[in-house]
Amino acid sequence: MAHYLVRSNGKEFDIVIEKSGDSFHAVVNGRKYFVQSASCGRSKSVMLIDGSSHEISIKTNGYDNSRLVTVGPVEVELEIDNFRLAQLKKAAGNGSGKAASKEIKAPMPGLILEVKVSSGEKVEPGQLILVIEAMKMENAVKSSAAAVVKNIAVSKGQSVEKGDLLIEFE
Amino acid sequence: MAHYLVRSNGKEFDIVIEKSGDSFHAVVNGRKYFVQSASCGRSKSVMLIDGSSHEISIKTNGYDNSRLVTVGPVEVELEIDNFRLAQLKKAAGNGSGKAASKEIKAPMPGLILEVKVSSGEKVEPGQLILVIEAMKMENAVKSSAAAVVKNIAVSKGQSVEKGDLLIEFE
Amino acid sequence: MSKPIKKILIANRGEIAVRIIRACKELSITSVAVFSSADRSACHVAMADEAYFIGGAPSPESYLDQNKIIETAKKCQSDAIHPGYGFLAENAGFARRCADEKIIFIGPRAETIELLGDKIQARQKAIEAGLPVIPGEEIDVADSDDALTKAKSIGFPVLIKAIAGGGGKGMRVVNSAEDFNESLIRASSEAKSAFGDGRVFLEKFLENPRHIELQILCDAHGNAVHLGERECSIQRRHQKLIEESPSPVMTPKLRLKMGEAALKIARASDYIGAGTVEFMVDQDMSFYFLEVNTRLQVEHPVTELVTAIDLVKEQIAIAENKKLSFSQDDITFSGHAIECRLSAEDPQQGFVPSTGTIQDYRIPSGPGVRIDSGVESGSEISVYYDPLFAKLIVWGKDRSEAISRMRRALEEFRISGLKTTIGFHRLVMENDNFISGDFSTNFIETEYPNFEFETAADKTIETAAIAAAIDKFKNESSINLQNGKSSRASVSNWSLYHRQRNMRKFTGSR
Amino acid sequence: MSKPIKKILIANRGEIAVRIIRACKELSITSVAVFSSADRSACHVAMADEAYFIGGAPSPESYLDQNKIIETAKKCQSDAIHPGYGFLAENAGFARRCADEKIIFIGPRAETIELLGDKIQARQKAIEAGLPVIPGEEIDVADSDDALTKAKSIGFPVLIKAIAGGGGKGMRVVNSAEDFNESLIRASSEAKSAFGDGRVFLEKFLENPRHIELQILCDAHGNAVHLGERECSIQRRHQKLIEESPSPVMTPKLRLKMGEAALKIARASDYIGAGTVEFMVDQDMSFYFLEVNTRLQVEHPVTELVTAIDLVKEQIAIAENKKLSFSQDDITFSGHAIECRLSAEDPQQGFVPSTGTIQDYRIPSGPGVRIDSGVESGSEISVYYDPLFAKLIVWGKDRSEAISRMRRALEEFRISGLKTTIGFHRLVMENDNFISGDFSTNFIETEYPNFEFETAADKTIETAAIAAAIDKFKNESSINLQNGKSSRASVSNWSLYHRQRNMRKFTGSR
Repeated sequence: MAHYLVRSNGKEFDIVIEKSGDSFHAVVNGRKYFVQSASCGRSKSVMLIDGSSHEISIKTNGYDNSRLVTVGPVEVELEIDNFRLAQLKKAAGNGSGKAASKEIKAPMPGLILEVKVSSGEKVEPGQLILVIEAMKMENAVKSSAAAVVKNIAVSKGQSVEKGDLLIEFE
Repeated sequence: MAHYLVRSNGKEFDIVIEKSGDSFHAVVNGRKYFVQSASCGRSKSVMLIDGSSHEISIKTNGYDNSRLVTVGPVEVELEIDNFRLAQLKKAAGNGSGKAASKEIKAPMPGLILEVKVSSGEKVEPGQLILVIEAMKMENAVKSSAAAVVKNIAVSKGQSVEKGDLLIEFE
Repeated sequence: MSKPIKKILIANRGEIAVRIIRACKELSITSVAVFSSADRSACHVAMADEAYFIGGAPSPESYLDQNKIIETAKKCQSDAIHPGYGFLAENAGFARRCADEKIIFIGPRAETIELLGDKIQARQKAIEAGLPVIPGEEIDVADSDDALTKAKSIGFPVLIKAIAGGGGKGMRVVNSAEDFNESLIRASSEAKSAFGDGRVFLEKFLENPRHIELQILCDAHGNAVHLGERECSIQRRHQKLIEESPSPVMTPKLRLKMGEAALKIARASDYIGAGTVEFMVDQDMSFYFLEVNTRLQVEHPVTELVTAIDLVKEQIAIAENKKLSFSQDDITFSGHAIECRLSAEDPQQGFVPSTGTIQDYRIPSGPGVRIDSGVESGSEISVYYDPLFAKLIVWGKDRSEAISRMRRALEEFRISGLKTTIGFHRLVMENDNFISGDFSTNFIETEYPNFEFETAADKTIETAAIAAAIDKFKNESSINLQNGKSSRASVSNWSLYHRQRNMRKFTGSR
Repeated sequence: MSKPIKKILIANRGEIAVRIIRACKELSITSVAVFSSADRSACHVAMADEAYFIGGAPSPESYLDQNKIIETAKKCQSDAIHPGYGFLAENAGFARRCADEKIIFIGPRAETIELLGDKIQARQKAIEAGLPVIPGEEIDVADSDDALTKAKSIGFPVLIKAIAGGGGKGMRVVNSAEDFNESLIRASSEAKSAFGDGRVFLEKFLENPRHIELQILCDAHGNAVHLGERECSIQRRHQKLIEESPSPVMTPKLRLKMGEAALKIARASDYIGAGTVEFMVDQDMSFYFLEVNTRLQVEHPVTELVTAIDLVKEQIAIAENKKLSFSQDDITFSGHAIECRLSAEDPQQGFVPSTGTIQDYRIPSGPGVRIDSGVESGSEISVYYDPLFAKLIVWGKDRSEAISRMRRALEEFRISGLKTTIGFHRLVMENDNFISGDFSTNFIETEYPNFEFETAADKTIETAAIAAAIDKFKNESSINLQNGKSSRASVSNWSLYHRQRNMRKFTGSR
């Protein structure tokens, strides 16, 4: 028997798994399911929950507790912890609530075509900040809020990878 | 540069491989080819021989020198050795020429339905020896030559795997 | 009055279960798979909306277990059961049990299955309906002397075939009186084990006949149509390997006559559902009634491709008591379709079954190609079930385009981990007699006696040799690098990294 | 006189190169691929009979390098070059160079490409041929005041579009005078970088129009036919996402009128080859000439599925100087076809391109499904080329069957390693306005403002959570076993083996 806490997209699932012969009982937020699971190939399996069939594939992000679970054609990102560990983490109260974005990162890999702001400039919401060309399309990157530009990390003609820092705000 | 001897289906290929930039020169039984090879995924590659395109996949039988090479949709089994090693092997003259078959092995996995001979019995070429059921079909196993049955390794109702010993002759 | 079906239990596995599940999904009908212990992660289980375990790997413990299947259907509240082909598809007792349990059996009525499943009665019915039949009669297996006398009076070669069942099981051609007795015993024993009925029938064996069958659809309101023919002469041991529509020898006039004959026996047996009337056609184009298959055929897709009618959806509509939405005049035939049955068998070794785990499964696609497959990468082909793992069906504007498309599609197919008949089908698509359409049911044994097939071309072997050499060369270079066994005495970390990067480059990884 | 083509160089990559190679294989024409350093192991290289390296990953160094392509064609003795779409497909200079080098360019004559590639000239030609056009005129980018005056006189909203090229590049809708200047500069700059020509045209922007196009085929002997329409209104930023044939709003009468209009401009421009005449259709079903695409379209398969005519083979036949084998009266339309363009883009993040290596690629199949794909497991999607990796095309007896089949096929599709638009297409196939056929080119921005798509259903998230828990449970049990960290103090080798066997059983490995 094992007790897990699974979180995804703001939802929490308290799950107890118990083996039952070739199969499993899963108690999910108090509701009991009969689960059969059979693997097929390396990372795929077929899972039946009270008879409902699902094709499952699970990818682990290396050492940590996050998983990319594919249910049929749908991908779900989630985090799974042993229940007690999750409770301890919560009690420790490691801060939630994301800080407002203080930077713009490259939304895609591409080439910086133009930078339309300069350091120290005050920008309005929706103002054009820069233009990235990717796959032959020009993409306008705009500010989401009023802010003051602190640092411009890229220049015209530069290639960037997805996630590269472009602009920092004060 | 490396020098190999490849054997398949009674044919021998004396092959010298030399790297040339991103590509290779292969001299095969004295004829020179320009070869480009690019891998795609784990076991697949695209190989161009003087521009002719081939989709290649290679499986190795563990430690030894035999390979299963798939060229497009065609499978080719072959053996590859370093040329000098192959020459040494040849000089040592490890016996070729297979001995006549002294046994019958299961040609497929299945269920022994009937054994039609007994130990010590003399059988004629084409005589029915036993019947195996596999995938709902009855398959007659017949003798390929005149022989005397020495040992019957299976009995009616027994399940056999492909390659299991069924009958030994004297 | 029509009654919509909401949930169908598919009492089958493999490609045909997948085919039926696809139809259910497109009709928004809930699909229910059943599975044996060998099929826990099979495609049909993964694809169905629901799936239930019904027993052990051997089919009598699962796919043939009527109790378990009925029980499962009731438990999950299925309105209907689709039996596919094989297993319980032509079991009148099962159809009757479904009726008793108020579950719709998607197939003809039990009485029809019973009547037509018995070759003697079916033959009698055909004679009454005015269909031509091949000379022959039932024989008593126990009285081998009398059986031999009857065989002699019909004249060798004769064909012994099981009265129950079909699909080549319990069937033997006997060319001379000496072989008669053993063949009779084998056929009867095979029939008994396959169908639980050892009775056999004896008939004149036609020389170089064609096997041509007519697809029929009959609703419960007296409407019956035929959907043209399928040419199924390319067979091995009475198992069809390649089917096509239209037949290369068909004429509109002959199709009309055979279609009428097919509908005559359908009407005479109050047929409801999809079915196939099989005929033998001899060299002067006379045709003889063979039998009626009271089920969906393996080869139904070729008809679907030339008529644009979805036979599984029509089966379901008929089971819902709907009227056919078209009449005979609405049915048109367009282009040419060919199906190759792809099996896990080794043609080089007399088509022995090949088992194992499928690796690197890649199906062809593009214009005019359809695959009905029951497997994927990671699927296991076991000894328990039919070795058919997929059907490759192509459509072309004419036979010539269909053949060249089939060739192209077979070349694109990739599967490893076991032996298959794909290479064999590629040979047939290059065979002059196949291409000219000049063949009979003896095609395989005439063209490929002793299963002596051409192996890989010399050029292909040379290519494989070069590939193996390049591969070994790359690996040896790579091992040398990894072990630091470079000819240079010392290599700095940076230059090692640099060389590995180069190597990655020339091997094409990016 | 017709001259058979023996060898075709395909000056393209990805799915369209694969599509053309398939046609070549079926016609026994030798296919030659060319490839950049990013495409050494790409599908089109693996599938072609021959393949030659032509340069670096950025397309100007390879797929757009006319010298290298012509040189390769001459070196390997190709009779003909098929340009696919994009790259050099509508480059009149390249077509002319092929002609000079006596290589057949599979496409219209250079003069036709030149004439119709220039939106101003094409518009003039259309007006002369009697086709209705949208009010508008060319503007001088440098004289922004004059441009704004012209925009105001046409009346906002206006559409700025590049005179050269197409495919949504260099195109901007401007709703008010304030935004005009910046949009004009952006559009012109985009046009200059994409087509080397910054000239733009201004026209009245129609509210809620449909984009409907007519496929034409014209041989070199004066025979011209149209193959019906394609409805291409489902677009994002002027890039088509979903196409179908017939259009849900088409009537036989309108098709006749639009077909006649399409053939008028074809005749007026001495068109030879396959082409597409694009129209905007407004809400009262008036249609306006938009442009002619002098090439094979991405969406050509929907026409192939409803007409059973292979457009690539027809292109090749026309290039061989053959007469069309059918007349307008021979062309019939059967059923309904829909295409979804599957792209490596993340719809949740405003359709940003997604790059990476494709894993676990599994294409759907079964009745009525066609995939034109340019990738397979192990393929890399790079930043250098169009993110379109495959097209999923289905045929159904009517629109409703086609939609439910598309839904089924999208559900069967598997791809991992990067984000794709498959989930987005699944949403559209469930969208009431799409299902009713009631949509315009504004569909995407109206239905999915701010790219706010429904994420996974709660039930699906719960299923994923259970799957993760079971998986973790299995792994932890397995680690315990392997490390011998069992709760029992000592475990004999035999019982350990026994427990592992059991575990294999319950995980379904056999």
